[in-house]
Amino acid sequence: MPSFVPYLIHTLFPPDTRQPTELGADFMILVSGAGIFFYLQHFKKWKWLWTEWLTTVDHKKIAVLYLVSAVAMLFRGGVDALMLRTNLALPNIQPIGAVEYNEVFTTHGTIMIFFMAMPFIFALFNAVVPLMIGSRDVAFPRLNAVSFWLFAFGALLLNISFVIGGSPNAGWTGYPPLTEIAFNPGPGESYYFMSLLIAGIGTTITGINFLVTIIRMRAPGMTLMRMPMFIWTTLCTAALIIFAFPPLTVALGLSLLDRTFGSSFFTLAHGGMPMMYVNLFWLFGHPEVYIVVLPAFGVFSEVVSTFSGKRLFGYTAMALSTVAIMFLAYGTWVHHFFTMGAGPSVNAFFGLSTMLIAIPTGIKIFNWIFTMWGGRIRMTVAMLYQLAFIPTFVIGGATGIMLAVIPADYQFHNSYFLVAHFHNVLIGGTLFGLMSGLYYWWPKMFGYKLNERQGTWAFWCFAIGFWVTFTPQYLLGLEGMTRRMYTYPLGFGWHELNVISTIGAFIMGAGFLILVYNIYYSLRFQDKDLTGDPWDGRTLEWALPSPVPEYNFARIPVVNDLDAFWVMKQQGVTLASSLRAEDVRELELPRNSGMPFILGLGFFIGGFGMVFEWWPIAIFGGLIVVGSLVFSAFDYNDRKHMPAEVIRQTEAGLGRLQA
Amino acid sequence: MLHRHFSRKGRRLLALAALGVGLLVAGCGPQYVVLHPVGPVGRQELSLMEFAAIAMAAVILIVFVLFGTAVVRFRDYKGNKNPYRPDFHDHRLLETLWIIVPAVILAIIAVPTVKTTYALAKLPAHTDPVTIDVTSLDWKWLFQYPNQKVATVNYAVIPTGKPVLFELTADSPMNTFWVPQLGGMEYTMPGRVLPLWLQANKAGVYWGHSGQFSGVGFEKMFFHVKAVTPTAFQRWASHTHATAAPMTMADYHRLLHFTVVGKQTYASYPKDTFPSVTHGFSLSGGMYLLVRNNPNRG
Amino acid sequence: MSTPVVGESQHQIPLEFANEEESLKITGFWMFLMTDMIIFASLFAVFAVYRSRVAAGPTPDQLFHLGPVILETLLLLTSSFTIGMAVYYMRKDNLAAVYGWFIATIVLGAGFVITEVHDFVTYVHLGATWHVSGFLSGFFVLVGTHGSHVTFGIMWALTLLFQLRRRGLTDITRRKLFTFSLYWHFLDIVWVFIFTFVYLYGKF
Amino acid sequence: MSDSLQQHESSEESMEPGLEFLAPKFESEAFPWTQIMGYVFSLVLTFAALLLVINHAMAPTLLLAVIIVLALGQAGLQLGVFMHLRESRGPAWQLLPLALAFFIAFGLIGVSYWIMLFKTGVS
Ligand code: HEA
Ligand code: HEA
Ligand code: CUA
Ligand SMILES: [Cu+2]
Repeated sequence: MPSFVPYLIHTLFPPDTRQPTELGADFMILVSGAGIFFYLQHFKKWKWLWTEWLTTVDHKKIAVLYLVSAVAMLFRGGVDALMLRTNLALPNIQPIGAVEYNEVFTTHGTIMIFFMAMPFIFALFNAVVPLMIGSRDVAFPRLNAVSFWLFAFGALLLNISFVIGGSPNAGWTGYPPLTEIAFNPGPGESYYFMSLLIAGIGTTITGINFLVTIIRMRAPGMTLMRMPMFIWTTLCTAALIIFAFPPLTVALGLSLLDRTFGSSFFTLAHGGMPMMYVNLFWLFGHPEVYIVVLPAFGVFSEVVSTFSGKRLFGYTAMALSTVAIMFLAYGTWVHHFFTMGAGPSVNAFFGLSTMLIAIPTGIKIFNWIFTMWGGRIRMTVAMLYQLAFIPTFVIGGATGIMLAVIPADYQFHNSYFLVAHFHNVLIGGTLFGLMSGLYYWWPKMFGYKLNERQGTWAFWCFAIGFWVTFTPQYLLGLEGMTRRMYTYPLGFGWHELNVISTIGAFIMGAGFLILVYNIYYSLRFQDKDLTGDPWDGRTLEWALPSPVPEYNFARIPVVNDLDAFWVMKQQGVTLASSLRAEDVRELELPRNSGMPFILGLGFFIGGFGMVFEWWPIAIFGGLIVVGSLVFSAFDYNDRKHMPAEVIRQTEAGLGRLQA
Repeated sequence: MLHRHFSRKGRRLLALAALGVGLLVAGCGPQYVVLHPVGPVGRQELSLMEFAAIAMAAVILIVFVLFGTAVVRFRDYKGNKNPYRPDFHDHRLLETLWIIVPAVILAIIAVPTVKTTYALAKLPAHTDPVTIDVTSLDWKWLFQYPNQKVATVNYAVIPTGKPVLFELTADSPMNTFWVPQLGGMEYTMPGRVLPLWLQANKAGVYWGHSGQFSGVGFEKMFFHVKAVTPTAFQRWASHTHATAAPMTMADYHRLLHFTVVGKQTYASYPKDTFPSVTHGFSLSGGMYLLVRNNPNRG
Repeated sequence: MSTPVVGESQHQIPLEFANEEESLKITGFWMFLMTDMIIFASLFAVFAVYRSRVAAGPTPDQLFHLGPVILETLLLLTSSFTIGMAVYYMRKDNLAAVYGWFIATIVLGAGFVITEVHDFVTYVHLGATWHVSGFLSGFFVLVGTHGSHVTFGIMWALTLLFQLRRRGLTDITRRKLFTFSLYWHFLDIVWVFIFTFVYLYGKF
Repeated sequence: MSDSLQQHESSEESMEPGLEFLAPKFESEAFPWTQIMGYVFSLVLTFAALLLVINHAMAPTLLLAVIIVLALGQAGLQLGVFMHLRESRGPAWQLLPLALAFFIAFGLIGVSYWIMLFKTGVS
């Protein structure tokens, strides 16, 4: 079909994707894809891949899947960031041109928020939430897998846009009318909307899943006020997700309708109103930034009390302030568009509501400090991140308050001051929190610690690199440099600070490389942790062996106090020392299923068809989706039995069964 | 006495850092445009900024002192004599304190914030402002003077010492209109006219830029605002009206193309190119004819 | 399989709640309904803002005819009642009655969808497509989203009917019927707001 | 007999102080009176709104308020009568999120509308 082929090539690989960087990316993808393929083929691992990973519904394995994707996406987003910084290092140098730069900052923001931070958070949720509350799994194990595959295929869809068809290029916020078909022909923005829609559905399901898990499946005796702080933050994050993602879904969906089916929501003509998109986006977007920071707060609360050897200071206030942040998060979204002329009353209202958030956040900051007060601080890598977090986040929060000062925001809006603010909280808050959690829970997930010395090096690179990168950006904002410029002329005095900032970015990059090496090195050389409790932990997950057996708890523990495991250790009755053979009963566990994977694939194919408006493919994907749903409606065989004997043997093998 | 050492080194570092920041900010050159406003709007915004910055510095200081002390005193090393108090995990007074103090600080910031917000929303009384209609186009700025009848592209002339009312709209994706030395920005949005008043008290040329990304030519959306004395302004307007070429509808349509252009001056302009209340909000641009030669892609 | 609930309330707990896992799914379904509620709220917000942005198209008053809308409302309210009856009889273990009321629900729902589609087709024939104005975009998407929820519900109900026939009233099918009824009543609530805020308010 | 995912039995033991209002309530009746009355009331509420509007019974703003109140009544009716709002195994946890959802839903509609009114100051 010769006439068909050029069309395909032109659509899938339009001229602007034939640039050196993108061809390089193509090449790398091909090489690594082929590498993976041959590895699997050579070692006959296909079956292993399918039964152990692609069909798994075990929350601990799903956690690993999330973690791997998140680190990969951190790499992708980080490489994007380095490209941005390279372009901006000096005035009027353009290693990449405007077209590509726009694609790069768009994917950088989108990937970092949706495909790095979110899955990283879900990795931690999945890895420890059921363990911490003393439960055998999440409420809906199969839906949990569905969430992951929707996320994964959504991420894949966005990532292939770089090499097939063209990337989105209107910022992570995707404001219309710039995203309308009139200004943005080609598949890029459709990729953005489609992939976020798909991943967003998965995220919403995750929110529901963890909300129900936490409110319904806590171990006996674990009342609300005995929940570890990480559970509190997970609970509030889940609630935030449930109420924040729907507006995003609507905003994305309506944009897609505008682009593909000619409706008139955000168009220039026909009574369309772009600002409504902005409104809906930030109705989601502001809660979103707390969605990514609350779990980090949770991690820090666990880490600080563990490594200070003290109970969390002001537990009740900590729990209530989390809830307060959750509530307030819904009421501040307009601060992202103070400059859209909604009038002084609207602005004043939202300025004040924004400032209010400082109070519960401050409560947390002070409680962390006073948790350390009178403790004995062990300087592990997880704790180092915590220590770097407090000053960094306070400064980021303080500049946030300056942005909330409405007339000041008229000057700060969309300048590099803003860029510096949000990296300050996103890196100093979220990323540091995730790193802390990574080092803290790694032994629980994999059974060995990450090397602490290398971890410390990576930490210093991240921390120092961070300050070198983003302090100058505050000043750049005061010099009037606006964001999303692919280059800038000489003569504004912007170049000095930009050079410094770029250097800092590369220091962070070095930190990332050390981190990757650290993971590789630790996998090969670190000793196994046999205790299951390498940090002298306080919460229930440390009561289990590492890695945790499939059924988590041979017998569900009874909780009598906050820091349940700590109390048990004090009283000398741990799970390990008290399990008798007759306590072990047969269990029912969720059975693996290929449905989630197929469903995700269906969404992916359908989404791809939508992006290129190839309707047969879109319909085909839709049919796969419907088919998997119908299949699971009729599938009553979703559990499996695990005989008591198997569990006894496992526990005995771990030395945890009394003779 | 490990912690002594640490804190002395820390103090020295702190001093160095403070010096660095101080040099950058206090001795800041003219490139710090936000810090060098030339009109009342920018000045009010700056003074609020400074006020908030001072308050925030206080907050940061408090946190840093507490934090530094905790870290220095309670690290886990052999021979640490500071008391280990694992049951110190509640303190009613302290916890009330760190609700009240931030609340007070916030209240102190909030009051002038709200006041200034309302103040900036109103034109100063007893002044007749010069009105300039601003339309952001891909990727250029069109300035139209409804009273002087002239139009310019990518630069505007304003009188000093008088408030200028900019009426902002867009016949393109959104941008923001920002002249840092005059004051803060506001969006230009299709289908909506937003007012923004600014004033220059000193003659001079001030650069402006768009703050909202709007496609590949966005970086080129610099423009200049030239503030001259009111008489010079009048002279400029009438001179332009008399000598420059008029803008035709065809000219306007050419401006709508996705291009970057230099400065332009017109003696007059077709009405209907700026949405007026009587005309509803429809520009006569006809954007949709221009889809094909869009350079946003490749 | 189902774990008994301790204490006094055991005999009162309907079977769909009696199984811990099935009851988790009911809680989960409530949470899902909340997300859906926010979706509809967002669409209502869009509609509220776009109501007057009619561009060159018709205004709500010119467009709407209340006749078909009243019919739709009657059908949906009645179907909400019938599914309530189905759940009532489910708790009485009366499978035949469940069938009857459940099938009635499906039929009424189908009637609703048909009327609505017919109504939409009329509008489109008048030239009132969603391309014409922000108002029409908001209208079609808000009402259409509800309509497609109902359509989806009908398909779901059909699969459920099939399961009921194969398995009778087990704890799982009961739970499924119960969640379906929640879904259906929820759509009824949304419709009442559409009826009020879109159609009735359109006639002011 | 085997354990399910979750071993512990719940309901009243996990009712924490202050959360008693979440205690579940199950309904059962010999004849479906509640359902029938619910149906009748839902019709009444709907047609009341309809008649008010057709007859332009009051000033527009007031009328809008009244019909929205009627719709809210209808929502309460459906939730209470048909949706077995308070039923649950263990505490009726859906109540809190539901209240939050209503709050957010109406808040977002109302506030979005307020924002888009553009009461911009400069005149
Ligand atoms: C993790 C993410 C995160 C977090 C936690 C925050 C936290 C805050 N943010 Fe930030 N923000 C972003 C991510 C985040 N932000 C992003 C991504 C954007 C831009 C998006 C884009 O446009 O692309 C943004 C943009 C943004 C804006 C819009 C600016 C503009 O576009 O013009 C504003 C304005 O008000 C703002 C304010 C705040 C405030 C007040 C907080 C507060 O929550 C901070 C509270 C914390 C403290 C204040 C410090 C600790 C408190 C104490 C020690 C107590 C004492 C303190 C006082 C008395 C003040 N943020
Ligand atoms: C969690 C979120 C997150 C994180 C972690 C980061 C991390 C970083 N960001 Fe990002 N950023 C955003 C979220 C985030 N960002 C968002 C939301 C935007 C707005 C986008 C928009 O405008 O729409 C943004 C925008 C943004 C801009 C503004 C672009 C513009 O407006 O023109 C800049 C510029 O300096 C920047 C820089 C950086 C840097 C240097 C890092 C560093 O921390 C990165 C560190 C690097 C790595 C971790 C990996 C390094 C990789 C290697 C070492 C591999 C090297 C190998 C090869 C090169 C083959 N970011
Ligand atoms: Cu010069 Cu400040
Ligand atoms: Cu925000």
